[in-house]
Amino acid sequence: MPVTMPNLSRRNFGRLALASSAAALSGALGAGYARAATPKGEPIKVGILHSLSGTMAISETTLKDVMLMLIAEQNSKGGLLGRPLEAVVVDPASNWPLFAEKARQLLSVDKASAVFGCWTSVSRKSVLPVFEELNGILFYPVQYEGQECSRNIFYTGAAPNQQAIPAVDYLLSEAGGGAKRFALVGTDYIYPRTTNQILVNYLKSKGIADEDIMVNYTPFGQSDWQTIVSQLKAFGSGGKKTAVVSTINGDANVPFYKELGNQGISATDIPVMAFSVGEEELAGMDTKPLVGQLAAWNYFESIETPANTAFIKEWHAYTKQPKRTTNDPMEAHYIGFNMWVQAVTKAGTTDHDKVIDAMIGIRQPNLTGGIAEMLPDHHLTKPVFIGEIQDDGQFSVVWKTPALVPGQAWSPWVAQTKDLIGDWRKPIACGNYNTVTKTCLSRKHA
Amino acid sequence: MRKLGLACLLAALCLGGGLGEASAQADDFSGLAGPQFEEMSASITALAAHGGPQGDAALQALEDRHLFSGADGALFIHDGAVCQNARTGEAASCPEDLKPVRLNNRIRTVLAGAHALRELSSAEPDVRLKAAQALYARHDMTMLPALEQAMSTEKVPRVHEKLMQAHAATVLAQAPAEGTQATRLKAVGYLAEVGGLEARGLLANVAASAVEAPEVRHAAQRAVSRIDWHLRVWSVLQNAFYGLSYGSVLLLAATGLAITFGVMGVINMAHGEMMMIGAYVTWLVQQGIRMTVPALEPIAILIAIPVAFVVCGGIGVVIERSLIRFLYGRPLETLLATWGLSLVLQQVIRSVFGPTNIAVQTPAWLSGSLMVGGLDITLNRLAILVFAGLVLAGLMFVLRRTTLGLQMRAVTQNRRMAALMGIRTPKVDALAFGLGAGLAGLAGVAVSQIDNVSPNLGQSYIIDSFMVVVFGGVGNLWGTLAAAMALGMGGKVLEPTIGAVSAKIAILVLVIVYIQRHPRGMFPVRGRGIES
Amino acid sequence: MTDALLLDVRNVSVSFDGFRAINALSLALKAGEMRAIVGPNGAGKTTMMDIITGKTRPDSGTVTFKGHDLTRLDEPVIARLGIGRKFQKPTVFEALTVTENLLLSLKGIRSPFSVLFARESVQERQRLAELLSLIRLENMADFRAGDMSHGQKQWLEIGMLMGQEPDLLLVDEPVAGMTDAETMATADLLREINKTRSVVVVEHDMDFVRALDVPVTVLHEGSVLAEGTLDEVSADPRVIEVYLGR
Amino acid sequence: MNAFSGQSVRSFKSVVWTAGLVLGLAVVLAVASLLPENSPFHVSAFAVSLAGKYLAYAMLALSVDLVWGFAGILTLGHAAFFGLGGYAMGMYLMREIGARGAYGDASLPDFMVFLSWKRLPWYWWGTDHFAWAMLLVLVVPALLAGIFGWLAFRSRVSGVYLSIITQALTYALMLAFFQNGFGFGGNNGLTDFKDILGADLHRPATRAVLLVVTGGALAAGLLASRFIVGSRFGNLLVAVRDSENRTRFLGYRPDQVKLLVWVFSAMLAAIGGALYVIQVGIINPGEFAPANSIEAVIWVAVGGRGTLSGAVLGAILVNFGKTLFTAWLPEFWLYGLGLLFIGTTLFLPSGLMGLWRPVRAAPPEEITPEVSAPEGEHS
Repeated sequence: MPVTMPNLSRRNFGRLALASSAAALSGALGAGYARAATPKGEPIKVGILHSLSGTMAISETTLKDVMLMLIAEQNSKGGLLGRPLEAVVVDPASNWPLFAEKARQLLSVDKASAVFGCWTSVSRKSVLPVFEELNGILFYPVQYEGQECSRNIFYTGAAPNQQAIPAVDYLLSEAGGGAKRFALVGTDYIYPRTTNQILVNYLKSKGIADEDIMVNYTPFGQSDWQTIVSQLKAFGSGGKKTAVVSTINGDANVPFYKELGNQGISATDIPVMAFSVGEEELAGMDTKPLVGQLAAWNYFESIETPANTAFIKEWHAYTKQPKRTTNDPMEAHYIGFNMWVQAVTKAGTTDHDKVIDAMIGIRQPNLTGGIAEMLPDHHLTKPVFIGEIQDDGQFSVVWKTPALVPGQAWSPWVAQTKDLIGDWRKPIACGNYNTVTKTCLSRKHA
Repeated sequence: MRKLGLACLLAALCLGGGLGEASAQADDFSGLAGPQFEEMSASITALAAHGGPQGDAALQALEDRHLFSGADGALFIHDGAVCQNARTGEAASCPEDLKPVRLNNRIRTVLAGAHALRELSSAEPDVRLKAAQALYARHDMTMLPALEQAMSTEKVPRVHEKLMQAHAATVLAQAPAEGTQATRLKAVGYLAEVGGLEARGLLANVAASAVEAPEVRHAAQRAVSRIDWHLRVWSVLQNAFYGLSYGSVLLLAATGLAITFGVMGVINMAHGEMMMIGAYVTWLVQQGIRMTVPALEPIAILIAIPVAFVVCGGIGVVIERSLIRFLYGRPLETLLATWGLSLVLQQVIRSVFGPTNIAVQTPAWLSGSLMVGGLDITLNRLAILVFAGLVLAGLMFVLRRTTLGLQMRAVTQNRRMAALMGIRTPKVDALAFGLGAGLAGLAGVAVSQIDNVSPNLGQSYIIDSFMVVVFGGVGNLWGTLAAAMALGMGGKVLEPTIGAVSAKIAILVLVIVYIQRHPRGMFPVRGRGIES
Repeated sequence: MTDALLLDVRNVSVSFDGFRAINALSLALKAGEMRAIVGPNGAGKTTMMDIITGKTRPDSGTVTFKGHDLTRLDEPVIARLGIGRKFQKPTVFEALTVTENLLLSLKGIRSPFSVLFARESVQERQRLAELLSLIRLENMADFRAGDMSHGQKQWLEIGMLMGQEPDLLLVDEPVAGMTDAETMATADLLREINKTRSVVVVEHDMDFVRALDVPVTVLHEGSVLAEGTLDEVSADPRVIEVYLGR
Repeated sequence: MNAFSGQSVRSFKSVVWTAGLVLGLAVVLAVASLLPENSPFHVSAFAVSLAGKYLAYAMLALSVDLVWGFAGILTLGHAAFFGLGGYAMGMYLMREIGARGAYGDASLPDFMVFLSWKRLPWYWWGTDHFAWAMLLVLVVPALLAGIFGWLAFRSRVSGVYLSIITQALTYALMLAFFQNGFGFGGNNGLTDFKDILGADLHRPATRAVLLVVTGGALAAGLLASRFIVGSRFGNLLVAVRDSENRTRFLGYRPDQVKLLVWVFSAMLAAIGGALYVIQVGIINPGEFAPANSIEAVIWVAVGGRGTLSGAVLGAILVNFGKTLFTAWLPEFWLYGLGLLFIGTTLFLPSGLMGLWRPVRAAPPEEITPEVSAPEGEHS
């Protein structure tokens, strides 16, 4: 991408006058600008907050690229409000405090009209206070644990009820093999913890007994799965059909599946339903032993719709890599970006408050069919697909929800939050509104 | 909102498989063409039962994913070049718009069953044995008649044995009916002998079921407790194996350090990156071979071993000549410099191969596992265990029996004297460091078979390997071996009880404390010699 | 008090990995005495010093100094009891100036905290002056010790020993690598020191030992071979055998 | 004649200047940040938080220099103390949120509610009192450092061995804090702080004050360190570094000497960590990552080890560079950092400070593993 130093405005010179502080600032201003400008006028800045180095670069680099593509495309369509869009790319380097710092930079120094970014929950948690303080707009494209509803964040990924619950429904169903025992295996961080908490309650409500539910957590980057896999094997030989629900974080998956394969556990014996394994991860695995293993997403590259085919074609053209995969978070960004464009057009301004209000109710077609709608709790309506891994590293869809599933910020399956909803429309205008006591928790004390 | 969720979930339960309508003509085959998984499984069972040779061919093709469906339910077997009509078997020209017939796990299961049934009537005893084994694991009611039929005709004792077991399992898997007591009791006896997790599962169900006749139930309970005892014994051995294999990975990762750090006193923080490069080399070799001589693909991994050693060794020499040699006698500076180097190497790999994981293939002969009694020994782990042993032995040989080894030890003991005796110390240093790096490369090859290969690979091993070397006692290969195995075993013994993370922490703390009591590790090189 | 034993080493033995470095060694030293210890390499001279200064624990035997059993104590305590040791290779704090080196050696403050808040007293100043003149380095007071010549370092180290005000000095090959002039000067210096303190000198250089003109103990294979004046011992056939026999 | 004539005091003049400069800078920035937006001298909140971060890091660097530059202990685990200090502060800030969390639970921090914990674990007791939390900031790291150091120095673990176990220490801490069961929010750590001592953390005034406090703390740290290394104790420290045995035969206890400075340095790092967390707004196990500790060492190396001012200088420069690069040429940041490590060790052994003034006590030749083992340099 073309990198140009920012042009110093009068105010910046003033800052420069201030010896050392100016140093820090001009540094901060040295944000990389990827210009794709054709339309005239003061450019509208779009922040891209994805790690380009460090451990998360694996997943996030792609999202940066897709954003650049979408922005370039929008500019070629004449920009927004007749003004060019300008991407401001920064690298939080997989360092959570750095996420907060860069977010502050994007909002207060670059005055970004919207920011697209974050992958891990912790990075989102780390920038959330910044976005609320500076009243920015963040589009968060990854499936996550829910239990959050900020006015300044739009959650374009799946909430647990848009991925985890339908996935388990499938496993319980006849088609899915009618599992009676469940092993919930995950990496020890917030997303698996919450998801499993929700799933355990949900499974119990489906009449699964405690002794038929096994929960296990492993550290990040766990590479020696021998013991755990053998435990799963033993657990699965209880005479009841057993399924594994995996919230294992990206990197640890390869050794996990390898161990499964080697210990002779095939998808037909004990199917593994993964929530964090997408096309991108499969690209890094030898998928032969994985054939038949499952994943639940709201998007699969293999789904054949005109929109999706076109998107993939454009992606390959833009990256000049005819094999480069697409995945669920990319679609989330696609939807989020187009919704934002609509909202800005509708509001006729990039003013954050106006845009935030305009966002609710915006409708944008999914790449995989159906219409995504921005709900009052800043989550989307999404279709849910179950895919089986094929030996060509793609998923083949074996099941989908008949209707679109509306995202729930707060899970009804967690005691503390079953009465909470998010609704940013007036008069409620609250992220954690208790429908029973009719009070807004955050406002009650603030 | 909640309502909607409920609705979709109800729908989920009633609705199976994709959308679309069944195909026009209705025969045993038509199910395969349609997208409805129910119909598909129906026709599979039908074809398996009375599909004739064409049916078998079709099913086989389906398993091999060579079966394609065309417009209006036409079916084709398209195997590379040749293309034939699945129904008739006569050669045909495949139309353009062929779609591979999709499978899902349920279909695969049914298919496997059908396959087993087909093979029951094979002429090959071994094939029949495999089939019986499969049916034993499936214990599916519908197979019962076929099983009994096979049992009556089977001549080969071992196959017959297996069939009996399969029959027993199948019987027990069903709810008890009137007058089946005797058979069930016999079945319990059978499974008790077979043992293993599978049998235990079935027996446990029997033992727990209320409708079961008392004596059957008690027999089952006794059987379960006996099997449990066996399993416990085996699980101890199993853990021991896990410990060994984990230890062997640590050992491989550490031997290189044992040279650079232990013998040369150079702290090479880029050691992990050398492993990483080794893994990438493995991948490159595999890709190269796939493109040039696909025939050799299965042994690509073996070819990768020397290549990785040479490449990493070479890089090692370059590093030593261009960086390390300026820092001798300043281990802590070396530490910083090599750490910087590791950052650069990572970023280089990231820029060249991209930040994402790459898929290193595991050859067929390295995947899967072999059962030794109740022991489940995974082949790749076994291979690594052996490999580690060979590497260590080789290293011992080099150090003890070759001039390089002799010179290395001479240089480390008294550099000046060695130089005076005409040993070209710079050359020795370079070679020694190269050797260390090369060993890291070998470790990389091994690791590529069990772990994911990304630019971050090295990071996850560096601390562990240093722990091993220090814990074992610097400059002592036997110490390294002992330490690696001790840490591996320790980790694996603790893991089942306190969990993976706590186990790792516990090990670290133990090592820290141990080092502080015995600052020179388990096998210190003692005496006045090294002091003065 | 004079002929009371200051240091009493009783059949001490120690071995490293089977090699017996010291074998039933006994050595007695009266207060105010100076003793020279000679012996071929590997005779156990240095190891003996290690044992006395608490660096090495003997496998058996006792070492008593002013009534304390040294085998139970470690280096700092023994040093504080009044045993100073000079290494073969001059070891001074190269990064510090001569004065700083001496100041650290001065008897007295030792615990880290009191060192932290210690301020230089008048007495200390006087002692420093004395020491500087004793070791003839007045004009180099502010030199970094690292920048000085080998001989000067040797002397500085001796000065530091004096700073400790020990009752017993263990001096390991003080004249190694010195010019003849320096050697003789050093001999004078040691005799000077011996007026107030007991001294044990380990040395190869026979001229130096003769110059010292003190009783000599010959060590061989970790135990005492002979004792007496230099002339006596050098007449001893076993000694001759040991020295000339190789 | 003054006993610490020679280089000692003269070479530490710069420290006083640095201290003054740091404090001055902090004050100027703080004031400037309070000016109206349109004023040419206005400084954005972003710059203030950046400055705050740099200064906190500088404190970490200072603590590393104290042990590495003067006691010769190359610590690869100082982030452990930095992080612990941070967590202690984080606990307090977490409690300050009170019922304003997403679940509106007054007694439990959000992440505990969410793991459906019923009551506060004992180690969280009293953390709602600022004073107690501050005590923890100092005591916990000091305790850890004390125990660790006591064991290590007493059994004469030195050189590379020490470096490696310090690294293991921080690594173990990282793993421990990653666990959600551990009671510190797991991977997410502690975040979404609202205010400190009732002052809203998001108000510019609060930020300004915090920056000044940080500057002050750093200045104080510098002066305290200068007092230590400039005193006779400083000489003793150098003596221990260069010839531990000699000091022992002089009747000193090197282990105690090291321990004293080690613990002090740990506390310094902890304070840095505490100030860091307030201004950065999040603390999580990532702070314990071994890489961070090693990076801190390179800051010192770049600035010039054994100079105190150099540590501060290095920390600020390197992190400023990081800010620039990660925003400007993200892909090249790691190259930059890596080459910095190599270049410094090869061509700039005494750091930037070495460029214009001979540093007191050129970095000593560390002894190789064999000899750095206990009862080390013996003649």
